[in-house]
Amino acid sequence: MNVSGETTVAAGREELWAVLSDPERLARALPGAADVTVEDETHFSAVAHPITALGETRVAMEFEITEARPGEFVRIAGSGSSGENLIALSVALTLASEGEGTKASWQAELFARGVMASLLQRGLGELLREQVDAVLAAGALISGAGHS
Amino acid sequence: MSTPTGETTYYPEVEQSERLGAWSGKSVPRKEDKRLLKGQGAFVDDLWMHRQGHVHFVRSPYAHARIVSIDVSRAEAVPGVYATLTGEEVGVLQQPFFQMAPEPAGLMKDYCMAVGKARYMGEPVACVLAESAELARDAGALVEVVYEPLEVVVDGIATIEAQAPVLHEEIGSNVAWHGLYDFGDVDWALEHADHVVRIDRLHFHRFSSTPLETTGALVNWDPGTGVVEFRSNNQMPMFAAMFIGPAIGLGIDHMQFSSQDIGGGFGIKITSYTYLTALALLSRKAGRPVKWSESRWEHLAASAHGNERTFLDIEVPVMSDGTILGFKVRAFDDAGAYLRYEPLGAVIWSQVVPGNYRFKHVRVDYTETLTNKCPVGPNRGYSRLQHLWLIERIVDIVAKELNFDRVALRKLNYVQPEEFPYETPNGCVYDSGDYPAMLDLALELIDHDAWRERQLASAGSGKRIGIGIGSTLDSGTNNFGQSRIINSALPFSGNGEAAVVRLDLYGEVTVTIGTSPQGQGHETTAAQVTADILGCSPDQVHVVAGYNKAANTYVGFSGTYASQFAVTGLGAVMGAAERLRGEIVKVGACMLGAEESDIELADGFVRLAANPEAAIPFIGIAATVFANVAELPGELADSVTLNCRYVYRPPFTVPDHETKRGKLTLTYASQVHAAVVEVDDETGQVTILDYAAVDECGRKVNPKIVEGQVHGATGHGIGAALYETFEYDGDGQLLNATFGDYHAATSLDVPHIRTGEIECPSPFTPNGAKGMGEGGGAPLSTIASAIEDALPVGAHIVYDTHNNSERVHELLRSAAQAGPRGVEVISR
Amino acid sequence: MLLAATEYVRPASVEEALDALRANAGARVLAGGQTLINVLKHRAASVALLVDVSRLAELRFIDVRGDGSATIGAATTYAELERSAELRAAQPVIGEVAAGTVDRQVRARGTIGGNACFADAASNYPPLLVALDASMEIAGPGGRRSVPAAEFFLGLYRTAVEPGELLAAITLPPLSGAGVGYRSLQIAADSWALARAVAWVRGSATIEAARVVLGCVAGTPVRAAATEALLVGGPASAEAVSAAAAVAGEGLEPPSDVHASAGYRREMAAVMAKRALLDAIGGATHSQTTTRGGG
Amino acid sequence: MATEGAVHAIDVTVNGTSHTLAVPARRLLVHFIRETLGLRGTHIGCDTGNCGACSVICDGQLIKSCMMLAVQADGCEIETIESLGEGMDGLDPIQEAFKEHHGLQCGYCTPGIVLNAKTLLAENPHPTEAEIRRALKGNICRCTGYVNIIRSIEAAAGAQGEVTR
Repeated sequence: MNVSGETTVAAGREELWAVLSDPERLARALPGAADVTVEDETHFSAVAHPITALGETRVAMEFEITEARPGEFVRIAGSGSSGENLIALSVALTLASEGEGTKASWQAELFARGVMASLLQRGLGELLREQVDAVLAAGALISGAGHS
Repeated sequence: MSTPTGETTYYPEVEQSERLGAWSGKSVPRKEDKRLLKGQGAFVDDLWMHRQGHVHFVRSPYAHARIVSIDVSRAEAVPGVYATLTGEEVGVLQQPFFQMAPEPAGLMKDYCMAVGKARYMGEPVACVLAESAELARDAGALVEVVYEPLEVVVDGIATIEAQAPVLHEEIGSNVAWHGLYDFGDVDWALEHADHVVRIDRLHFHRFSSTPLETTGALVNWDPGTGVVEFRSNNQMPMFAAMFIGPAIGLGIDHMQFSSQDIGGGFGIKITSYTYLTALALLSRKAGRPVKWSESRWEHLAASAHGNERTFLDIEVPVMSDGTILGFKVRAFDDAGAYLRYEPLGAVIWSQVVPGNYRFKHVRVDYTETLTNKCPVGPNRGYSRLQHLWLIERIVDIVAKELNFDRVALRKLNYVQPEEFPYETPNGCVYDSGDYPAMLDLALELIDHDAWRERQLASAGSGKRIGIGIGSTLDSGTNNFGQSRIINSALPFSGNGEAAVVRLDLYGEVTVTIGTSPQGQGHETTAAQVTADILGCSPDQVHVVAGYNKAANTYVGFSGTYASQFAVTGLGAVMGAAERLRGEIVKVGACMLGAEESDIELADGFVRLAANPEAAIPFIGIAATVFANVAELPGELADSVTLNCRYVYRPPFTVPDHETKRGKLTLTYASQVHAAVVEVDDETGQVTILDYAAVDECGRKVNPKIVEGQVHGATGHGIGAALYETFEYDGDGQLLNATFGDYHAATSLDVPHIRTGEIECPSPFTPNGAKGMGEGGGAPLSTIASAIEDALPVGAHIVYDTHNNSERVHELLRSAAQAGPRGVEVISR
Repeated sequence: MLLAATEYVRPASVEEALDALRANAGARVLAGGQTLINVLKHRAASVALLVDVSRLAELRFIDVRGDGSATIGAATTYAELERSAELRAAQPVIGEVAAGTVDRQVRARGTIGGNACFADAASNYPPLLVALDASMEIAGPGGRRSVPAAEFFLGLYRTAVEPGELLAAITLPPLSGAGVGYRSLQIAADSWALARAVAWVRGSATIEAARVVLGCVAGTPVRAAATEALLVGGPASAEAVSAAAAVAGEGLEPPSDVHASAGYRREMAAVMAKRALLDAIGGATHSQTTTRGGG
Repeated sequence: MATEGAVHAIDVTVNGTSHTLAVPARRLLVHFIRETLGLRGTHIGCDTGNCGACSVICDGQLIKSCMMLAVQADGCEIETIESLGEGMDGLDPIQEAFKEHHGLQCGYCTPGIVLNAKTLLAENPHPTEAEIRRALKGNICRCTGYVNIIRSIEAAAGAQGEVTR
């Protein structure tokens, strides 16, 4: 499925981009990420533990920064598994300065495979939207621009 | 009412038994019910064996992927895990399953688990055997499978285009079968018709009757004897054996099948042989009995689905008086990823080429295709209901476009009562029926005229009323020779069923049959006809519950499918009971010192018709033959067994492969349904306000059981028409993998169903009965018809069998958009 | 289907429950279990410790006060809400929605607090609680705090209940003559909702105050602000509320699924809003509960 | 992962017999009834609490035993289909009505539906057809189209002495 969104965070465009294109810092921006391993300047893996009212979900993901244009664009691809299900996504973020802050517009393509494709078909898009917003908010903090 | 004069020009004279009547024809309460009501049924998940292990299947989350590697080491390391089995091993241990398709599709290599490649989401790639089911699932999560995803194709028509990914390299394309069915002269008809109605596209969706009990089995490969015991809920074991045996090198004598109570089948449990094969291999590897119970999501994603079919470029020649000459169409049937009963569906629809109508010219260019979806299997109304829905859509659309009254148009074109037995353009013979009378009765049951008035009165109220009609056929007792129409090399023809009726040591009458019932009440109806023939009460007849290959008799066709029990099953029971009766009379006459012609059987006694006091109870006959035999003359003692087997054989010949003509089925039960729906103008939500089902199935053995089958088939049709569908996304993921998203119709969804009675005995069967139970999918036609009737002028035609609120909402809106309506009329 | 290994404890008091939740980060509250146990069966999420509060009297009560306000313990079952005569008198819609929730088996065990905390977009109580301006009482290590329903639902499956806390009770202000309408469009006669609207309207001839809340269209219940703005100060007439409802779906990005596209959900949200509003100004202090789902 | 975790001792009375047994937390009540106690009349049909084949009576209320953990039944009184009718062969009036009116076919959903009818008639001795349909909503039957199930329940209600509707 395709999901898109737009968020403005109180962080400089260059600084935010620097976080999003740096596996080490990007991994730290993932909500509840653990066991982070940075392989090189474009690849890292992490176990995400998004916690909802449903309980804790363990998603082992491998990420790759597949495309990056300094200061303005980054495309992050991720794939991983949660139990008997697979998740694959590709998020393209375009950054534009907006006053002191940065407006991030993003489009994502999301695949869920396994029984989850049916079980979470109403929710996955919304969950991804929340995750991306959380990453951007955390990214803004990490970029040293204080809180949004 | 049809008079069966001249039926001998179609089939040899059938003598109908005069003994039936004391019990058959009556709604005798079912013998099965006590145990089922008390929770004493024995369903497959209720069975267990010493040392059994529990099985969990690891399934592909991809719809199409190469399997790079499978690592089971972590799973096998779990304490309590007995064994694992992977597709890689299966590729060595199993020969590909026998294929009924001719080459190239016949070259398909189908295994019990994915070998090298997974071709639909949910396909098993490995399985784990452990001491508990919980543990097996835990360990299953540790099986590491590396997949290389491949391009996915889910569209049943696009899949045969050049750029589509090929599922089975050995076939070289995604075409499973193609053939032209051309009867009469449709080109001449289109040329000479006053009007030609052209319909762009009609789509029959994927669904399943989803039995409430999922598939399961307890399988034990006995290392000592080499006999493999399959305790399962497979509903056609002899068919399953035909696939399992050659695949893993087992003779029929080394396969023991049994089932007692089966929690619904509807055809979906015919193709479970793939799982039975995997379980047999796992049992041999582990040296243990293995038990598997399918979860609901596994059942929905990876058991079997009903056939999905798309009809393109439909052209219908119509005369100005309303006579419909026939039609031509291109049909694409989507078989899913493998052919496990297919391509039989590619011929079975032709049992009902003209539906209930006198169409003379029909051309169907039929293609069956392969896609990355769950393989299809026979589902209630199998392959005929798709075609019958097409025909009913054609009739309604012709009526609407050419301003004919739908009722009058049907009556004009129906096969008329006096025309039975009626030969169709492809040589099938409709045995009997009275469709106009059934239609009148159905309309009377819903009070058609009153609803027409309310329909007018409701204009502008925001609630639109629609009235629908559906006329269909339930062809029963297949001639398996029709398989030669799709593959001339197939060695099947005719049909039959076997039964044994015996008088046991203490005078008990015991019946065994080759069928494997799933709720159709065979124990009861078999007891009714046996009681009639032996002059006793059904309570004195013990019909052995369920199927057991070692104890029951069988033939290659044995099983419960294709609306045929009342003809083949009871035909066999009647034949065997008659033979037993003959022996009882012989022995009784000897013991009473009378002529056989002086003997009558009544109340469980053999007695002199002239002097009922001179009587011997059945036990006296049995005790003499089995334990006091010296009192009988030797030649008599040698000639009776009191253990009588009979095989009923319908009078079929082999259909012609070239012309695709032949007698494909023996009986034609018919259905005419009528419904009133209310459509919410703002939401598109459909509510059924009234529903009537008039089903005709010849002479009824047990009217209550017949009515129950009508209710059930109607419930399935209504569920499919409005709520139940299997939809895949472009990635081949099933979006209805639970009963939440696959909305099985509830008590609030299925309305009260009025039923009407018309009886047209079949001249071709020994008891005048026609098989029934599958129904012809009349509700699918009826609901589509009713929704279309509710739509505003100028709306698009109802083009799909499945019409949820959003689709109906689109149809409602289409009227205002003045876009294409999916139909055009060319008049001369 | 079979659950993954987990642990279970049945505390004797809310205090003990909070201790258990604090002691184990992987702990989750188990009330009726009519959703959570399904989630565990599908192994969609893992729970290390189930803290069963379903029997705690402290969480299972219905307290209706003279002014028509009511406080309901979070572990009160749908069946109890359905049966409560006082509630029917003071806050009829609560019991009517309960009476229509899923089926009688689920109603025997499912709880209003569980429904709220699960916070599924199709759950039937969240939009109602927002429309009624309920306040949600959350118990935590530091005692209890109250959160307005409008601020309780943070996102799909996420609420203001923090780790280590639990929802204790729900307090409903008096209806004081306000009309309430509750409408859902469902799959089949009575299954999951595809679109849902709840309308709360005060004022007879003229609408003095209105809350219109939509369900099934986002991760949380959504106030139809534009509709509310058009309503307030306007006549309580069918024409006026219909016109106001027409804009209810604007700007929404509802989910798409196999049952309904985003566009259809958006359009149906407006239709349900209109019907809920008509019910509400019909003066009925309760909904026409042709409306079910969630749970 | 493969650990069962601690087992919990539970006291549960099933069909009048009290059992004190240890169960792992993850054990569903339906598996406890079927596997541990060997009462196979309670069935499993869907895994998601939609079908009601696993319905049993818990402290007088109809519940789905696949939506409850065995540990949660501690101290509860459970009635399963095996509790109805005298001895091995006796049918109670509701069961008789189902037999008389052909209210079952394959029989898989039947135990849950009979228990549903039992609790319904206890709460509402004279339900209308609409009330019966609403009560049955949580029990899916794939064979009967519900028509004869409703007839059977109406007849059972009638047999209780007064007319239905």
